[in-house]
Amino acid sequence: MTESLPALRLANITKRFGKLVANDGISLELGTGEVLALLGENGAGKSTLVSILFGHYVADEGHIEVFGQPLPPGNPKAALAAGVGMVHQHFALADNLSVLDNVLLGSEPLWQPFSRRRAARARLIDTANRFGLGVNPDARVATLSVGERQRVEILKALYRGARILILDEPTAVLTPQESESLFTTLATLVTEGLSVIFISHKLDEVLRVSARVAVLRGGRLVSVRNTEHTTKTELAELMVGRSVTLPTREPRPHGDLVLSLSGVHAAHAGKTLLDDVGLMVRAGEIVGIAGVSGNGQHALADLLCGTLAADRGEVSVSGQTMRANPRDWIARRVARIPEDRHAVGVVGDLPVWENAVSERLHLPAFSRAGIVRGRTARDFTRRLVTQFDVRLSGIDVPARVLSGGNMQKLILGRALSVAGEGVTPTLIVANQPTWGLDIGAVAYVHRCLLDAAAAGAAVLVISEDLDELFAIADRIAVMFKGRLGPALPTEGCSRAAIGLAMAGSTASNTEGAPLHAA
Amino acid sequence: MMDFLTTLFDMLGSASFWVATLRVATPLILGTLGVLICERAGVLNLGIEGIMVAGAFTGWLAVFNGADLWTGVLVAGLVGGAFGLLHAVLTVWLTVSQHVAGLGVTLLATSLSAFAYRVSFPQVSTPPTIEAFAPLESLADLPLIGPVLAGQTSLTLLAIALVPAIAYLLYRTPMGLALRMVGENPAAAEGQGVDVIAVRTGAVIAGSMLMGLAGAFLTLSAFNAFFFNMINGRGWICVALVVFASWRPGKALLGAVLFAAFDAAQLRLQQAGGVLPYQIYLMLPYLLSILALIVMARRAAYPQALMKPYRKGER
Amino acid sequence: MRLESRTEYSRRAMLFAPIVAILVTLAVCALLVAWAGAPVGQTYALLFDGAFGSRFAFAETLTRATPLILTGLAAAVAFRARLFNIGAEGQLYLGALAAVAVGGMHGGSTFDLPLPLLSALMIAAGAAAGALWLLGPAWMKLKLGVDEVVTTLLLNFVALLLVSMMLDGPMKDPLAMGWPQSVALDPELEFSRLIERSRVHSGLLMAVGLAILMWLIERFTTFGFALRAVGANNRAAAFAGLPVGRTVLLCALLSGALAGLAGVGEVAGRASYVTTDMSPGYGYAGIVIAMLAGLHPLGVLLAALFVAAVQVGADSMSRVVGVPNFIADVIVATALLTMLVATLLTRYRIRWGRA
Amino acid sequence: AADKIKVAAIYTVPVEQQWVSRIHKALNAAQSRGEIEYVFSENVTNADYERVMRQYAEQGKGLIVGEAFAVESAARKVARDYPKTAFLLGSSGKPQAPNFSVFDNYIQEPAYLTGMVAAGMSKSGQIGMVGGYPIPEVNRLMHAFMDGAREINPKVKFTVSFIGSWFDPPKAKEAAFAMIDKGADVMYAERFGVSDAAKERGVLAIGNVIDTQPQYPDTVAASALWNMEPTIDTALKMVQAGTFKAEDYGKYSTMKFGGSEMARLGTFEGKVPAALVAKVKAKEKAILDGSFTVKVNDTEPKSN
Ligand SMILES: Nc1ncnc2c1ncn2[C@@H]1O[C@H](COP(=O)(O)OP(=O)(O)OP(=O)(O)O)[C@@H](O)[C@H]1O
Ligand SMILES: Nc1ncnc2c1ncn2[C@@H]1O[C@H](COP(=O)(O)OP(=O)(O)OP(=O)(O)O)[C@@H](O)[C@H]1O
Ligand SMILES: [Mg+2]
Ligand SMILES: [Mg+2]
Repeated sequence: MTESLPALRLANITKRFGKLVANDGISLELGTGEVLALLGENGAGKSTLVSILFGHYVADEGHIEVFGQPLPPGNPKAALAAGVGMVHQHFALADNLSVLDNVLLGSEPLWQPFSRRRAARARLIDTANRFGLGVNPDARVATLSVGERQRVEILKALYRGARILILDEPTAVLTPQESESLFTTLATLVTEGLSVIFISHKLDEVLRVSARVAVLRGGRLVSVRNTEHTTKTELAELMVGRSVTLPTREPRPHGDLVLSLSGVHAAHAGKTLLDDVGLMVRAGEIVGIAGVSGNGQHALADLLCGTLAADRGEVSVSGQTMRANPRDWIARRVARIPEDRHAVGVVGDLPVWENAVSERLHLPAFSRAGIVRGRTARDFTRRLVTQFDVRLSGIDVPARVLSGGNMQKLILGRALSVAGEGVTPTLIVANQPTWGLDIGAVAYVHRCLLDAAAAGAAVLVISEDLDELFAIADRIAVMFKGRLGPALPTEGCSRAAIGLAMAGSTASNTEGAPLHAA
Repeated sequence: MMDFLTTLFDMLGSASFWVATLRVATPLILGTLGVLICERAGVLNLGIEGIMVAGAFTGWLAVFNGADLWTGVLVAGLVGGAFGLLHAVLTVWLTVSQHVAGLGVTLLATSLSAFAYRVSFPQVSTPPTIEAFAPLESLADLPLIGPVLAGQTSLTLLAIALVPAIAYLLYRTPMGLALRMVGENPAAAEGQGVDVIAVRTGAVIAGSMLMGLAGAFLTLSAFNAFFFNMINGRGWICVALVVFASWRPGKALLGAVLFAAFDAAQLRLQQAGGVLPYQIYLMLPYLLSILALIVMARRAAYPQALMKPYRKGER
Repeated sequence: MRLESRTEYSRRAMLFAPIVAILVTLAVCALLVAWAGAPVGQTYALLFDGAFGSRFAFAETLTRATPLILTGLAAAVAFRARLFNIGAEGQLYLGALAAVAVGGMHGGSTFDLPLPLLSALMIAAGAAAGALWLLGPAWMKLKLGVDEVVTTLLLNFVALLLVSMMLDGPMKDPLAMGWPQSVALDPELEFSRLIERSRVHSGLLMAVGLAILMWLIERFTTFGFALRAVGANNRAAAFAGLPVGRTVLLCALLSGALAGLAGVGEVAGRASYVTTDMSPGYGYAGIVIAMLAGLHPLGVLLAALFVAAVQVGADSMSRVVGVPNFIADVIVATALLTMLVATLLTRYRIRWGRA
Repeated sequence: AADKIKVAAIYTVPVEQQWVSRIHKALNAAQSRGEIEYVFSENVTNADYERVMRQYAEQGKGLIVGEAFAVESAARKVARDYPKTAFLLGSSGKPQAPNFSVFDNYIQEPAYLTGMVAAGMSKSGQIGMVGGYPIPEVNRLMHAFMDGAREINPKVKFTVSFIGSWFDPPKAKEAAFAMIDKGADVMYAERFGVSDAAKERGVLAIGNVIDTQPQYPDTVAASALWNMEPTIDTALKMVQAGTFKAEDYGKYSTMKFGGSEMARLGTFEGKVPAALVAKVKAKEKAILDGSFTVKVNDTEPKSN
């Protein structure tokens, strides 16, 4: 399978950030036409390693060879020239520019007094068609869905003639269908002789697409396995250092109606976001909302977090009509977990303890006459951090330095204690609660949601990850173009049917259950 | 009221009004294009007010010392570029606050020019003058715009020509694309092999050169001597006009001409025998600009990385 | 060249960076003095002398620092909430004007109030005028999405013209022989001197007190928290239920009021009437001071003192050495820029070489 | 050299500003005659004015010259604190014993005369006036000029505008262009820039405070000059003799004392009609012998 000369050779790569050793003497080879998966917990050093490879970071030690040639460190331009292409974990696109602009950048000599845009456009469309990555070259990136952006990122690399493609968590935010088409693309790429490094937290995918798997833990390479000879369980254990069991749902009694939406309409700038949405969630019940990003889940989540007002319709919690004001929702003991933890979940520059109490700072528990009761707030935070196992060096560090998993735990802890310590929230609204989390963290988040439901909370989970919904939701509804289908018992749903419904197909060929309201 | 309206219409219909407008607009066009280039690359350059002073002074000084007018223009551009380099070193390389660096550069350029002027001319009581650019009468025969252009000097034509040139540069060349990209998402630009620091530095220098020219227009074309304080807030107006223009060269031209028209109109209305205090007329351009901003540039789409320092290897 | 974040504060850098900054400034200053043909020898001592060398010099530095502290605080609090108020200059003038409008009615015929009350009213009027002047731009930013940098900047010109209009019209001092200046403040309302035979006035105490108060507010109150949260990430702040709009408006009122108080201080403490050239750019200097201070209210005290000392010291040095006094501004600018770099270098280390 | 008087001047604007340039010129002249040691600070903001005065006083200057207009009370306070130092400051106020003397640009007399020339030379009967700010120092000259013009042609029309700046010649030029476009053919050049506009358009200009005819030989027909020498020299003599006291030096700016004059017609000799010259001469004589007094009016002039 591999030829004599490896496409890529990393030798003894070490990278330190201050005292922290993010990569510790890592040596790896990537064969031509091979897909190598990189696995590891949050913060294990995966992104750091590939960033060094691409020249974003400079390694403190070690060296890199590409097709036998040494790669100069810290120089993305050289990496590109050597045929390395990278798709970042957080997309590196300019929202205000067109797809063509984003792709074209850097491909022509900077001092050339003109730009061959027409030729470039043709070549872009050609490349896109060859690999099945259809996009509109003239669309502004800001208007694209996450999946389309992903494609643009890959196109950027392919357009530059990448021979080695690095994909850092490409599927974290993709729908199953989008992931599926990505895998098809990958297969095409490999047959064309490209080599791929693939980073993911989803073990099924890893097993499916890769030939070999390299596992990092705490910055060290702990193991390299042939994919054929390993299992999910083994990989999970290698990553976390202990065995991981994902919690599963058990039958629970359902109580009173908690959340009720009926005939809800919302629009923004002339565009309908929510169209006649109705939904009921009872105490002790977990309802999952599936759907491709951009079909109104954002609006639904905003509505249920109190940051968006409905134009029409009725929104109530425990029989009480709700206004579009986060404080009302907090006051009614609604726990809210936002989709984007960095942009919405926390104020990164403020210390952890202030973030922990931010939702309830105005309540007498944490302030009097406008003066913050610092000691009470810090004591509370310390308990929260212990209870939810948030790993940090102190509650005074800015929230931004927490890793994704720890930040999520902090937000979870804050949300679940909205009711006050030891009291269960009435309703939990969780939007993409496990995006980008490693398997251990995912297990933890699921455990928390299941426990809360068992204790009597109504739970609404919005997720694009069907595995997640099938694992914890009692009922699942699909959102498409602002309309919400009926929430059907999970037992009666098939993945395929839901996948189709998410893609807008009303053909209910499999189970016969109509998944769309329309 | 009727009186007022007749004055207004007479004014708008007269070539001389538009000649004046274009003349008043010229330094604003140059300065706004300068700010635009800097900001498109993600760098706020509040040094403009001072850089214009330096350009006005050095351009004039060169000509006073015997250089020809175009050499004076070149000198002003180079000096503007030098202060641009200083601003770039501070904000792009060292990543200090763009606000303070800009205000600092303004203070430095202004005071250095004043100091240099006084050291060079310790005993003057009337500012020495030069032979400035003369209006291009040969254009008078052009249809429609002839009479308006004929009152202008080559520098005004240069300023107008720069508008499509810069639009072309920004939208049709690899350099322009790189420039816009480092102002939108520097990390992405870096990832595609663009040297963010170099492009930003170049943009700030180029933009500042235009600011130098904007200043030089005042001493080499609009007038023929250098005065302290003669920039008189024109640089700040350019900073405002860029927002009005939503960072587009064409709209920058429109904005500069609009502001200049308000200013030219203000003078004429004041002279038409206003009963109002003269300050009201002087306020007009500013108030109308705010109004225009409300109408035209609500929720302006900033270059997303504007004022965000880029430090390699940081996230 | 590359900047690398320091993982912990380096004591050495914190100590040496400012010293290097001052040395660079002095070197630039020496060059200019030499160019102007004056002896360089004593320049430095004279600079320091001019700022701190005598009771008079120190008093002058403090006098200069007073409005700078207030405009510095005005910028600091606004910038903290990402409200880029570039309009402190205009707010200062309106504050001064309002103070005179209340306290300048000779004989108190308009406001027949006991003195302490009138004094409080005068201060409140100045603060309110500054606050209201910023409220417009803040409101336009929130409701119409109009960039506040531009509106506050343009309104500076308008404010100054408005003041000029008042000084030519209703508030003109009939005793000023036609010169456009406002009626004078009732002498009873003027701030008291802190040091005999100097210009230091109790406005300084007000400024220092407000700096401490601002620090307490930012640090210990729910409003202060909202202010910091809205500034750092307004989406997250809104999500957490913080009143973003109200916070921004309140912040605008506070910032404008502080700038207005700078105007009150200048009228009541120094000039006793308003003229259109009473502020040599205090409002703009405030931005610089706020940034030098890292937006920290107590840091503003130090930064304002630093800027005032350089201004006063350099100006006085130029007179003694006999070089054109424009050199003072050159030194101030150089000191600012080098100090700015110095504070950055306490947080980052420069690594030379590729990448 | 020991008996040279140490003189310091404090200006709120750069020394190129017309008004200040006249003081600067007189002091420079005294310095080159070897009578004084002269230093100055220019562009001193009014927040700094008091400090600078005190610093010069502390340095033991014999005479401090400046402009007190916007800092009247502070300046007077300083003078009280340094009774041994002589202060001579531009001010519209009264002198203050024992050491605070005042002066001002009382040059309304030649301004009146130049107004006569202006009206006589204007064919359109429209005169444009561009000023910086309407302060008394400007207003009184504009009014005198207008009065003089009306004496020759009662129907003459004036357009007045202020540009709100002392130092923006391009803007002054624009204001002047606008007036010329509207038919003004004589421009009253209170600011730099106005004569340039007049020159470019081939109309006439009248100078003010300084003589700019050498720069605009075909444009500037007449100028009202301010000579600060009588004021400065008188003060220096008094300081030298130890007899300096608080006085109003205003009169030293009048024609009688040589403090002001209408500049020689120069290049316009022969271009100004003889009859008009005769009328101006007669008026000049009347002013000098005291039979005619030019009214001083400090209010803001308006277009008519
Ligand atoms: N720019 C940086 N500055 C300081 N420390 C960093 C930086 N980037 C990464 N680190 C450190 O390096 C470690 C590895 O981070 P990295 O991003 O490589 O993790 P990862 O394996 O990609 O995690 P994830 O699965 O969550 O994406 C982290 O624990 C972090 O502390
Ligand atoms: N600017 C920074 N300074 C110091 N440490 C950082 C910085 N940015 C990231 N880190 C460290 O990097 C580690 C991993 O960060 P990273 O953002 O990769 O987490 P993550 O799990 O990948 O989060 P997500 O994928 O959800 O964004 C964290 O432990 C954090 O301490
Ligand atoms: Mg990662
Ligand atoms: Mg991650």
